Amino acid sequence: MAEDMTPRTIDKRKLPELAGLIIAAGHRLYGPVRNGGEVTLTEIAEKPPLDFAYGNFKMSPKNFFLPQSEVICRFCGGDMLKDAVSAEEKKVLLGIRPCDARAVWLMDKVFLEEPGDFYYKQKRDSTILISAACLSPETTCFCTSVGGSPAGTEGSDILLFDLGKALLLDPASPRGEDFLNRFSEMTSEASKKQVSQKEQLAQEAASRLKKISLDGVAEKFARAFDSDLWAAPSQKCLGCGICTYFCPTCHCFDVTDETVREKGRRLRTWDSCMYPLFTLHASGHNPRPSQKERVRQRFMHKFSYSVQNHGELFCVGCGRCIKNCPVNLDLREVITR
Amino acid sequence: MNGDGNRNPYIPFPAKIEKITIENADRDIKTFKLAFLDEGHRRAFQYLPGQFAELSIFGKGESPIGIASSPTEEGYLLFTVKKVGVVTSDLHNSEEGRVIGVRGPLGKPYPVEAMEGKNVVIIGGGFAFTTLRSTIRYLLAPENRRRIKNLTCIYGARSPGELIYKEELKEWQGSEDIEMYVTVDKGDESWTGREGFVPTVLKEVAPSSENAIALVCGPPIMLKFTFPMLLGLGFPPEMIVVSLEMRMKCGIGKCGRCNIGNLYVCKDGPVFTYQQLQSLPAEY
Amino acid sequence: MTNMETAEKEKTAEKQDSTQVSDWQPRIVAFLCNWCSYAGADLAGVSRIQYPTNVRVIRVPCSGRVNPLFILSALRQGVDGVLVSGCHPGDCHYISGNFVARRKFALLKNWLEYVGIEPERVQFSWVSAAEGGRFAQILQKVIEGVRRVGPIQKLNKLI
Amino acid sequence: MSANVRTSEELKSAARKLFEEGKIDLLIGYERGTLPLRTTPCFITSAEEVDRLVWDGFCSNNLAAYLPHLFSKEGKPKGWQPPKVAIVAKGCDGRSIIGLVKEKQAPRENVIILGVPCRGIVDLKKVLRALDHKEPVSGEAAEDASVIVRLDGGKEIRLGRDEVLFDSCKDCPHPEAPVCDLHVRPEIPEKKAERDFTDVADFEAKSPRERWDYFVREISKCIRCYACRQACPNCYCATCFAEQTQPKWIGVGTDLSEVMIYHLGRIFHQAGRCVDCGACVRACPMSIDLRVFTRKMVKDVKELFGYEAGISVEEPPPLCTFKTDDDQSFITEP
Repeated sequence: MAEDMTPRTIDKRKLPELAGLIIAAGHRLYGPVRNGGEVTLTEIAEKPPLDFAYGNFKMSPKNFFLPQSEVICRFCGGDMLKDAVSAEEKKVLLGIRPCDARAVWLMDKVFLEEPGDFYYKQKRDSTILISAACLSPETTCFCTSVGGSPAGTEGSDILLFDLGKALLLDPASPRGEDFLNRFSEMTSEASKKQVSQKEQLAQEAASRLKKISLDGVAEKFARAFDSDLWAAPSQKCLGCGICTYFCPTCHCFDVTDETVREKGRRLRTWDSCMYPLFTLHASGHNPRPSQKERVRQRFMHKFSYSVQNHGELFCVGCGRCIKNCPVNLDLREVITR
Repeated sequence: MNGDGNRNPYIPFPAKIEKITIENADRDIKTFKLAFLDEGHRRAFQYLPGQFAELSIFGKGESPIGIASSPTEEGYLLFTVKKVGVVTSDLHNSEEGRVIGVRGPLGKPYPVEAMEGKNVVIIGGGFAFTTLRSTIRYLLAPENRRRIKNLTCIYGARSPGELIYKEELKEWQGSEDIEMYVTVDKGDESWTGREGFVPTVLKEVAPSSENAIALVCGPPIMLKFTFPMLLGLGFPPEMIVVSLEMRMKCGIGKCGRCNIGNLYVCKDGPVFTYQQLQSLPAEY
Repeated sequence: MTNMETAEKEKTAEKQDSTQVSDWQPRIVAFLCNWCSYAGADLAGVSRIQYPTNVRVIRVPCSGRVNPLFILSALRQGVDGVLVSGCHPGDCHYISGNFVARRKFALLKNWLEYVGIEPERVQFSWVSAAEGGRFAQILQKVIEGVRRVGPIQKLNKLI
Repeated sequence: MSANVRTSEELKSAARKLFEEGKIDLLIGYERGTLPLRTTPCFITSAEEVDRLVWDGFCSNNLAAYLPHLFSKEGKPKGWQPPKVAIVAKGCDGRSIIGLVKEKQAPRENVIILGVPCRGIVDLKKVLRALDHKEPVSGEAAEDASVIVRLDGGKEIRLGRDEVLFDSCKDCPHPEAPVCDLHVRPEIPEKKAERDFTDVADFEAKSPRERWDYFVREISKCIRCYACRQACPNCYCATCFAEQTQPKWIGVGTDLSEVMIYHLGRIFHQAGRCVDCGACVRACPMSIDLRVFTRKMVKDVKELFGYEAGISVEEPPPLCTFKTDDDQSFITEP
């Protein structure tokens, strides 16, 4: 598949034009926009960014596939309206990091598995992911320890490399290949030199990442269910939802109804295993009564249950939970203990 | 969830409440008889005892409820619901004729295939008897009854008033096809039946574990004492089947809240063997 | 009910929600204490004192019972104005309920104004059981104020 | 030896002594974090572990937030006895503890307040801004609360105190806990003047439109992670109104009206409780300017009722009491 097509290249100066064509072709284009020190994935109307030298987006792109809040159906006075959900618009996400693309690939395993998740699939099918290889990883990054890499292609349709004056566009899926073909007049075939430069950049980036040893973490955690491993992290955990909301693979959600007078809707919203209400039964019984069980659940889900159910760790090493935790609860410490 | 891959699994089918029966003296358990408005929906809803559905009240939310009717009872569904939270309270305030949503069937049923040629022991406690009622109805259908051997049922509730399906209990107690033991924790003046907790009665009745399978559903405290009793009677862990409860939302293994270990109660359960439970963390 | 009928119903609901200034009438919720202001409102009625009909009265045992969330909740649900009224200070049936409430209300009043919500939206008053006429006057004033600032557009939830 | 190092050392010996004398079961303090310029809360249960303790200008968490849960009977077995806890307290933490004691969330006799002298805490977001968002690899808080950071490659940069301190620390009038069982300090910090409310007054002076627009702008950033609430020591409700279902005050979605009512309700609920410690601001991952709003509540409580939270254990909370001549100029008259 992807190997069949040689990478394409485009002069950075021509990127605005390409962006214009993408938009003209009916896609909504989202790319990196700097806002103070933060980089966010923002809709681009005309002048696209030329700079891919940021660490990573403040928030992961999971909101594009599993929005924090989305309407499942609408109703009026106790009756459901059938045609409440509109079709998705075509989107292109430009410049997300390979770790976040890998997270989408991991979420696919949950949401595309039978019975497929209607809303997720709709968004996934209409979105092209152009990842930008991560050439300057941050200190909290550890993707290579959890199965990813700064130039990994899982989940991406196209992988982009910033070669200085030019960008290299490497198709990573048939969909990506098709996409590149549609705009082939804007790009040219990459030279051998460019391809080798790409490989060198990928290697350099990978070598800058600190490796942590996670061999057998799934089995270790499975055995440690009743151990005191969870005491220290859960003691200082405040029970907020930052780690789960910032996590690109955390996908637990809530379904609730809300009404204003006659009109109502059923919403699917992000939820967090850090909250006591997450598992509270209507009877008052709670199988996870304290923060210890809740913290344990988060780690078990990512590093043990997911391995059992999907064969993969549900962590991509983006480091957002570490960076944003208000009490500096460092996931790396827990998983290597 | 059935077939059709393109169907949106989150959208409920509309169904009308045809009849509401108050089941207990406290009046907080009611049975709702539902019929789908759409014939296609009715046909698509193929289920077996032990499965559940999300009952949907628009504007209030959804609640996962075990299906109390048997697939052998055609044309309607029964759900026995205790008034606890927002959705169930609103449902309890319904009048006959109201249209609500039904999403399902969800989860795995009791292993009806595994009961073939076996003695079946059914042990239920309190209001958790609903899917066991479905099972008994199902097994008592002539075409199924001949496929199993003895059918024994022990069912208990806190008090005589709290026994549900009273008419049927009477009917079954008089039936040749099922050996029915009904017990209450504490009787009243008019109670002439058994008194005692379910596990105690189980010990007295002592059904043979030979070529037998036990289905258990009840409150946690009953389960706690019933399991050792069954093991003591010689039931192997893989022949003890239990149905569990968890807070649920999606019902299809996506929303991530009803897991016990790596298994989701909504899609891998709610029916588990005791053997499975032993290999899972006791987080339920 | 068919989908079309339901959609029609939703349209009607929308119409009721719509905030066309021409035929807009302010919707007011009044939390009235059982012992004074509610009786005052009652007296206004019995005395056939004319007062506007766009008010929905919620009787509470004491102005001290009014949780600030009641007020926020009313605004969230699209009420254009809220009046809370209790016994005059010193006349509380529960001795000091309204004194304690007064502190809460003072803070809440400032708080909502601080974030830019029109002060006319949420108002507080003291009305005794004998002040039927006064109740009607205050209500009139509240409604006029709300009419001046128009339909609620902040804090109300739209679906 | 710097004052911070000396305080850390004194803290260790005080802690060791408390454990050795059997006076405490648990000590809550700070230890070195895993990230540069960070500390992390630590829970110490024996004299052997006290060497983990540190004290410096990076101890940003308000440790009082852990107390309500430690002393709550909920989920504890029968016959459970509340633990004896020592807690490292900056001025603001100490004031939060007083609030908790007053509201019966922590029994005074079970809490040993170890007061440390605080010269202000470093705001990492400000450090990053000053470094043009280059990640520092290490750094330390200097004596005068300026900060020395080192970048990848060894370059050392000194940042001034005013550039890096949290806003809530800048002119903090309470460098020490007002109520304290044990002062851990090499020297007595100087008393500071009371803080004025010009920041709030400036906001009040804006037009309603401007105030509303700012409120909208800030609240729009909220992702409803509830970190502000969880980090706040005085937000101890067993079930927050935001999560109640019967009645359901607000929905769980991201509609601005829901998010606004969450913040309006939460901050209002802090009236007479908020000690302006800045824990909510520090915890917020979206950098919402909550302080301009929480400060309003502090100001009004002070101006209307003459009350300042976290100063005395005896003084009743302002919303549980009244004066017959409290201001009522806000009341609508016909």
